[in-house]
Amino acid sequence: MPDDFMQEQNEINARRAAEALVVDVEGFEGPLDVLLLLSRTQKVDLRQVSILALAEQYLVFVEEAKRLRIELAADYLVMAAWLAFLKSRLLLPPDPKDEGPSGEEMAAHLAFQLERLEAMRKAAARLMARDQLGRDFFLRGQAEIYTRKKTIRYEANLLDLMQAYARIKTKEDFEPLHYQRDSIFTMEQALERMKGLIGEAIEWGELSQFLPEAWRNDPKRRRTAIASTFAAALELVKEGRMEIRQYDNFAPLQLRQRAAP
Amino acid sequence: MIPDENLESLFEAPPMAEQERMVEALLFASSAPMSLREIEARLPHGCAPAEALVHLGKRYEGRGVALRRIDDAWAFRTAPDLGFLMQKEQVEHRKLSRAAIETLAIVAYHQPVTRAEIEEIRGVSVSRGTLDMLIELAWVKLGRRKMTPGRPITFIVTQTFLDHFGLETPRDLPGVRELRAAGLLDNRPPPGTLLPEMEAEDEDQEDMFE
Amino acid sequence: MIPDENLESLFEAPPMAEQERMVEALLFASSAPMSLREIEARLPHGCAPAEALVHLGKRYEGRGVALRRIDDAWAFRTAPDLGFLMQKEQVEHRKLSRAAIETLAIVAYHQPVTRAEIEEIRGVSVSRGTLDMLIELAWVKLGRRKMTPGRPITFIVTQTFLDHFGLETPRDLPGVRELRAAGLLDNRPPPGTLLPEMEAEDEDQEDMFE
Repeated sequence: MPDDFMQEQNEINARRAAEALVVDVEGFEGPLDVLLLLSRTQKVDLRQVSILALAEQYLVFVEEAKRLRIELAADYLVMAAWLAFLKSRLLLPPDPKDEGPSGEEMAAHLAFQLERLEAMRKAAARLMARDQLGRDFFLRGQAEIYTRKKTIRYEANLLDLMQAYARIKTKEDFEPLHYQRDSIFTMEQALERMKGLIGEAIEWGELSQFLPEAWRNDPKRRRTAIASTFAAALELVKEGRMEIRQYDNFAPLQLRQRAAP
Repeated sequence: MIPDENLESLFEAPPMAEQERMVEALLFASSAPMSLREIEARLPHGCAPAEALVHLGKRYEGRGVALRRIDDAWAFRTAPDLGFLMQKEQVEHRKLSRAAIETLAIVAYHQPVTRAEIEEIRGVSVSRGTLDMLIELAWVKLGRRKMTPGRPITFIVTQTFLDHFGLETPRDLPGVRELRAAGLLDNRPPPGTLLPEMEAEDEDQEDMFE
Repeated sequence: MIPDENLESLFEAPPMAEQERMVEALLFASSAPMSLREIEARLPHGCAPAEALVHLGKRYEGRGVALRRIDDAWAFRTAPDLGFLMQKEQVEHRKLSRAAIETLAIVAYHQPVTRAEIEEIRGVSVSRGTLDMLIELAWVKLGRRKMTPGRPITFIVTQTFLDHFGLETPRDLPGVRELRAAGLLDNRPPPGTLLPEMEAEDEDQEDMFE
């Protein structure tokens, strides 16, 4: 009987160990943290870690999480997609027409990120291990508070006085501020408009092309139209109905319909 | 023999120089003077704080800090002859709060004026503290009672007020029209601040002086 | 001759031994570190506190209380090896979360650092509460804005942080030299993104640690 019990216990332990990584997803501080832990299983210097092997391990981790129906945060999935892409780059011969960074460059950067995160973890631990004020060393317990002889002098001049009075006497001259709502293109209006337009936006088109005709020229009207159209576009991206891209800082934003999956 | 000696030394009190350091640190960090018994309770077993205190007292003789006995307890205190360094005379200039300057202006322009009248003009209630403070500054004083029901007290400005603001009489105060002509009204406050609810809040939260 | 000498001494700085006593008293009396300028402001005219501090530091070497430098300020603190005596003075430290500790370390080693850079290093977004809490502890404060698009705010560590961890300057952070030499404090952008502004800013960071 004890043997059976032991065996059972071993099986449980084995299963737990296998699931620990996945089940403990709550305890992870993001995908890099998972990668760092996975890299330890390779038992090599972080500088020599096999990024390809790591990418595979991570993809298994995500698959396993899916199988166990564990909801992974979006950034875990983004990392999985990126690693799958990296894996294909590392495995396939480089395409000479491709201008993007090579698989090796991308892998080297990931290795650097992991090494840097590991270094910061260690640095944090060393920092916290230092002697700390109030725990290992102490400040003067009975500071002799400086006796301050404080004389307060109040200041006000005639101008202050007159302006204060004028402020009171001219209250009726002021009107509360009202926004002039007529030159605001609301987010609701923009969303309504964009929903009508996305059907035609098969090719990439700049944000400015989506502005209503009447709102394109006057700078004030144009500004509000851009803001609400952009917000509406983000909403549609969130709903998975549009795609948005920007090539560089301050480059024009481009939008298009998202092809049905 | 050697293990025995080692064992004994585990229970031996630290050397006197070390005990002195310990008492020094303890008294420095303590938030109140410590009695001999309290010191002893904190030191390793077998220490002789009374002796350590004698050494410590000698070490601080003539320094900027002195070991002092207060009743039956001990503490560090800065040397009495250096007390002047710890003191600092400060003259703080403070601007009158908006509530105070407005109240003062109303008293000046409308005197003699009752509290109810001030409130009506400002559109918000006037806290007791505001008038008290102006009276304490000797810029406002009590005037005669008004011959209306309830015989409310009135407020007027003082000679000190006139001196401070360089006026001969309250009649020298310029009128609103002149203020506007002089361009003094162009500096309009942001419109939001004029909503009466906000001002009422203002007065509650604001300290007398800002 | 005698009256003359007396008159002169009225305007002469006190002798160095006396200045040392004065600085000793001032720093003993204050629980917060005092900058050289603050000390100077309290001393009589013509004093040289920097020199007095050197003498004072030597005098307290090996004592139960030590003179410590924190950035450009000075304070007396008990010797760390006597912490065990001070259980009563120990203050309950809120246990920091792993995220908070890591964020703190990143700010300390990479300062001035933006929120985006912290996130890039940790590979996870920084929750609002984390930085807020470090700021509330007065360990982290806002630095200058970065000269990159959007002019993001940067974070740096404070004097309180240095005081808490017994550091003279950020250069004294454990292992900072090795980390820098290994390139692990570099702000290396992902391949394919070239941000020349970021590189320029890096020089600032180097200044901090050089």
